[in-house]
Amino acid sequence: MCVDKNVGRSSCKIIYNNQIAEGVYEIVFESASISSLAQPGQFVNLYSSIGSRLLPRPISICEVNTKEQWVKLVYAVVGDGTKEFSMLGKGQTIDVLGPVGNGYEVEACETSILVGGGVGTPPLLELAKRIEGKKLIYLGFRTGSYLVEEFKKYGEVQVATDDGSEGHHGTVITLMNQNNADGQRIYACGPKPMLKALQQWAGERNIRAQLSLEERMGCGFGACVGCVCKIKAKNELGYTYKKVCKDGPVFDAKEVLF
Amino acid sequence: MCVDKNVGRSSCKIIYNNQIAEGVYEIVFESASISSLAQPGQFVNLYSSIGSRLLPRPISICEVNTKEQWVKLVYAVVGDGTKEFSMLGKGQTIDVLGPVGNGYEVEACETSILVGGGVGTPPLLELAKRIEGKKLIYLGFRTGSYLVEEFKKYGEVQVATDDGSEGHHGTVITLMNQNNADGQRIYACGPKPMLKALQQWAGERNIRAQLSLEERMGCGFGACVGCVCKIKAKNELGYTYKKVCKDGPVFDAKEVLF
Amino acid sequence: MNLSVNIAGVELKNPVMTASGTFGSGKEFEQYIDINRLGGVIVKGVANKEWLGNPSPRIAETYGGMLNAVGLQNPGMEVFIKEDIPFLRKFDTKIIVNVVGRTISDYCEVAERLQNEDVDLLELNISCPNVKEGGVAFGISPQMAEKITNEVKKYAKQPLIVKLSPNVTDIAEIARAVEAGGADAVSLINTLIGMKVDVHKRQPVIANKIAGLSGPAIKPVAVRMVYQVAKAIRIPIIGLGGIMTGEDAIEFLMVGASAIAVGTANLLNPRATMNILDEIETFMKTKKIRDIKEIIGIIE
Amino acid sequence: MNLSVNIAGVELKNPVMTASGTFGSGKEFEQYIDINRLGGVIVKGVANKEWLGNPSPRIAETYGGMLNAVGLQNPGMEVFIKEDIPFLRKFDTKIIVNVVGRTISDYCEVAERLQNEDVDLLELNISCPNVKEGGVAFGISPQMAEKITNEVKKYAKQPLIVKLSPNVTDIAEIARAVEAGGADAVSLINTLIGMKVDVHKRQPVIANKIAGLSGPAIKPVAVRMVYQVAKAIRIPIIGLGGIMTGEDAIEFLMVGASAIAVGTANLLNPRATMNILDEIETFMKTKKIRDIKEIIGIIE
Ligand SMILES: Cc1cc2nc3c(=O)[nH]c(=O)nc-3n(C[C@H](O)[C@H](O)[C@H](O)COP(=O)(O)OP(=O)(O)OC[C@H]3O[C@@H](n4cnc5c(N)ncnc54)[C@H](O)[C@@H]3O)c2cc1C
Ligand SMILES: Cc1cc2nc3c(=O)[nH]c(=O)nc-3n(C[C@H](O)[C@H](O)[C@H](O)COP(=O)(O)OP(=O)(O)OC[C@H]3O[C@@H](n4cnc5c(N)ncnc54)[C@H](O)[C@@H]3O)c2cc1C
Ligand SMILES: Cc1cc2nc3c(=O)[nH]c(=O)nc-3n(C[C@H](O)[C@H](O)[C@H](O)COP(=O)(O)O)c2cc1C
Ligand SMILES: Cc1cc2nc3c(=O)[nH]c(=O)nc-3n(C[C@H](O)[C@H](O)[C@H](O)COP(=O)(O)O)c2cc1C
Ligand code: FES
Ligand code: FES
Repeated sequence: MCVDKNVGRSSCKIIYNNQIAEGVYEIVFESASISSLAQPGQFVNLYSSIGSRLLPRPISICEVNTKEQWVKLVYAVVGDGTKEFSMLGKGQTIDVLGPVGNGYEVEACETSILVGGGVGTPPLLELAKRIEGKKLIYLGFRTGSYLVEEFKKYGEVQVATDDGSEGHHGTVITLMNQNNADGQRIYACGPKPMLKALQQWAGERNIRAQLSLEERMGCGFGACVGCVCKIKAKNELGYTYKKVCKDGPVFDAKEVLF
Repeated sequence: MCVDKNVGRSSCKIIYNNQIAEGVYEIVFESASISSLAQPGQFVNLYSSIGSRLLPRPISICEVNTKEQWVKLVYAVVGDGTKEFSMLGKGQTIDVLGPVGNGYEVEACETSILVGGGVGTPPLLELAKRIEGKKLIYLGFRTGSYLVEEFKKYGEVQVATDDGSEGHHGTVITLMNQNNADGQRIYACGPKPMLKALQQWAGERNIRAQLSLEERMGCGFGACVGCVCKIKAKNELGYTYKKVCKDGPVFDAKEVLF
Repeated sequence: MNLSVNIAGVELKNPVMTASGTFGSGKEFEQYIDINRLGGVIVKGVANKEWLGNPSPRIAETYGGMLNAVGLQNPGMEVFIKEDIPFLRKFDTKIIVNVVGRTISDYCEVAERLQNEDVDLLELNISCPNVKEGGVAFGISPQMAEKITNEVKKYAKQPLIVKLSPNVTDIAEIARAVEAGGADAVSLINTLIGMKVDVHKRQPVIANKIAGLSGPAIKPVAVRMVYQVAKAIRIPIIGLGGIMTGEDAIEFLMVGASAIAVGTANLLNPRATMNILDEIETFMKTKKIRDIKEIIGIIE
Repeated sequence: MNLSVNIAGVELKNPVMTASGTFGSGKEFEQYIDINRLGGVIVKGVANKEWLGNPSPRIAETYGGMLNAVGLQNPGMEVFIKEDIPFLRKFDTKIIVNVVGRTISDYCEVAERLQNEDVDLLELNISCPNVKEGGVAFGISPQMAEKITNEVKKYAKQPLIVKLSPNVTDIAEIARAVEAGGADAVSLINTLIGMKVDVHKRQPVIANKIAGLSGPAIKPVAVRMVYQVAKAIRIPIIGLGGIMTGEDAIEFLMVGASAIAVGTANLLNPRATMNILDEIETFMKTKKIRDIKEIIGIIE
């Protein structure tokens, strides 16, 4: 079955919700519409069921299965909202809206480089599945790792950790340099410092890079103009504000002003 | 085990929470302190777990078991808070504070008359257990009935319903008149019109009556002076405001100004 | 069942509108709701020229509410006229343009430019707490509020609603002033001014430091102000502030609002307005209210 | 770790106090908490004579907050002096008396009567929205606020805190006025004015119609006002409004409050102040803050 319409905020049944690393959870829920509409790099809004916490928690889509109609997300517990989600279990429901956002533009090329940092790695999984050609996958973590085995199905995976607990001791960027990583397209998601470094890295090599940004959101579907980032523009200021939730979260690295 | 201190707001484990009549639930939870301290006519505060609903829901204590350390309440679903409670199940927890309030003064006499209306009947159960002597128990409901079998263990029970679906068709007061109810003490809890009628009934017969009142509460333990009722006083106005949660909920019928 | 209401000569099919800044010009909602069902759409603030808005972060969550300091980012009236009016005109609903400016003449320029455009009502926003220029100052002084209303009226062809700030000592006084200035209706409330600090980072959560508080947390303040204003003026009132449900909407009608607007709730659930409409209809059915006007202002 | 702070020459062992009207004089809390741990107890409003208060219902729940219209019911200063001061003096904490009145001379009478009583500070309540007489009017006009402060100062032996109303256009202006009038400190905020309607019964939920809104819903407004007042005056500030957790308390300290008061949270959990104290201590430990004064007013 294929659903061609984003059905808005609705209650989805949880298939499972497990811890996969210290403070990191993988949640899988049923959704015909999201699983059939989702594009890599898009996200969903999760909502708290506690009346005092109103705003959406945007979480990137990690993987979907259109046939079995499920959606997988991976999220870190960083505050009250994600903590609440982590306590949900199989059979319970969660309010979800999506898919939202402008995902990665998947371009065919010989070698694609995928770079993820921390909870920025999950959205690259569905992407890795869908890109054709050779894929060099660089995953960075503070400590430990997750999803690495899944990624290995789709490409050559290299891991870097800040504390050296796994793979290369250092950042993904130093690892990429060390490996003389080379390709025609870069797809990245992760913390701002990583994206900034990648912007430079790609710029120096003149490789097209697509970066997925984060910002605090009011609505998560383009209505409030609350989630803006600076995008280069030909005006006096040299930039304009674009919505991360609607114009992004994925932007061309050349456009982004950090 | 006997606990001699009200432990404040704390999380209590639910033993069961079942519907016993249309929109009326019986909840039993574990509490060493409440079960050992409770006096008939006292109540507990139940709290919502939804952050947007802050205030306590005062619910009278229906029955306690000191040995097995449980507390039973009976409540009607009338709004969002009680609806939320009705959805809780065995093994889940609920925040409770109590026992609070000034319950019935249990006085030995030949015949006591207990009069309950709707969700005002439950608190009379623990009372019926503890009063010595003959007990005439009058229970009024809008339609149907509940707890009647329990009450029968402790006295002679008569039921009245507004719609005649059970027992006498009419109010408990008309039923009492019809029966020429007679006794030395009256204990009552129920809707305001019933209490008002009883105040007159008892006054005419010069029988001491204790009435349990209701009022919206801010704290439920005497701190906010939010839950006052008018109590006769020897001042220019003829009344003063007393706290239902602390000075009551049980007042002598002679004192109450409706 | 009659749900229609009249605001300054404009007939709305029902009293449910969308609050400025929380619905864009409706494009983001088209896939979620039937815009035809709305009494009216109050679009986001429109200035004479493009406004960039405030830096990020612009949004914070608070207990039962949210803070925003968008700062009225908008592409200016020409883009609005070219893109948004034609979009909205596809639907059978009223178009209300929220007008923003830095100076009185900015506001007048927008009103003048819209004279021959297909717009049903103007809403003068003199109450945005998130921009340093003009806006706020006009909303907190009765003299200024009266003056700007009076000036803009000279250029406005459509009836003029003035949107009031709740950040004042006496909102009834401001309402009387804009009524005296010629306003055809008032809307209230705009956001309360609030602030939130990230105690870990030791800095305000919002780049602009102070921001506008909206959402269900502020509803009691909004209801009280609508009540007070309804007692003070004779022009119609559009009530808003924290409306999440049909019963919330009815509260505003009962204290004297002729119509209501749904703000933050749109952001939390794009179908909020439809749910609210359904709930109002159910309420009327259950209570056997044949005409919504029966309950407007019934609270003494 | 040093948690002590100084308010107008009075050393509090820590910055956590109880807000007036939400703690009585502490008797209801004795069984739940160790009153000795509190920096201070701000008692419920005390008038020269007994006040009956408002009719019932006085309380309503709102989204993330509550409305109250208690109307300052209190047995008058003589009862207070006889019963409450001796009770509170058993504990090692500061006693702050919230003074209420209908006329300036009412307030002065209470201040004068307390001159030789064992009380540490007075808090002048010129901001209660629930009584028609006096109170409110003094709190919303800078001239009146300065005048009453000045008059009461003549009779007060203890340092004088003035409690400000948030229902004003410019709270910094009122704060400057009471500073000029001789206030030794200010406390803010009192409740916002709100209202709630029972749409089924078609009447206000609260008998008094309008009431004071408190609780976590109003915290962003309170934080913003403390921030603004901290920039405007030099006397110390006691911050309050919606404090539920230690982090909430720290927000107020960071924007410039020297101490804080816990209000509605006491009603929802009598142990709230103890939890807040624990959380402040944990925060300081985690962040290696040795003296609480290090973080007071660190937000620019
Ligand atoms: C497009 C997008 C995709 C995202 N995808 C993922 C994902 O796949 N997995 C994942 O774990 N996280 C993801 N995030 C981040 C996630 O949204 C936040 O961690 C979450 O909202 C925090 O909610 P909370 O209630 O737990 O924390 P809060 O208590 O609200 O805040 C805790 C901390 O999280 C930060 N935070 C809060 N909201 C946001 C936000 N909207 N964006 C960025 N940081 C925020 C705050 O700065 C704060 O320090 C994504 C964010 C965006 C914008
Ligand atoms: C001392 C005392 C003992 C009580 N014992 C019982 C009991 O044993 N069983 C039982 O079912 N109910 C009892 N009640 C009433 C019960 O507290 C309310 O029904 C409950 O708080 C409603 O909560 P809600 O969120 O479901 O309703 P809300 O949505 O808050 O309100 C729904 C309706 O309930 C009424 N209501 C709300 N709060 C109160 C209150 N504090 N007192 C009276 N009416 C209120 C309102 O008028 C409103 O119309 C008692 C009340 C008091 C004061
Ligand atoms: C994100 C956001 C943007 C807003 N932008 C505007 C605006 O452009 N013009 C305006 O008059 N009000 C604006 N407002 C205020 C709302 O229209 C409304 O007055 C306020 O939010 C209270 O209603 P609510 O609680 O239902 O949101 C904005 C509010 C929010 C939350
Ligand atoms: C039930 C109640 C009674 C109050 N009585 C008083 C009072 O007597 N004097 C006073 O100055 N403030 C009074 N207040 C206001 C509080 O002291 C406090 O300023 C306000 O509630 C905001 O803080 P909070 O949100 O922490 O409650 C009262 C508040 C409540 C909720
Ligand atoms: S979060 Fe509202 S526009 Fe992006
Ligand atoms: S409810 Fe607070 S004193 Fe009774």
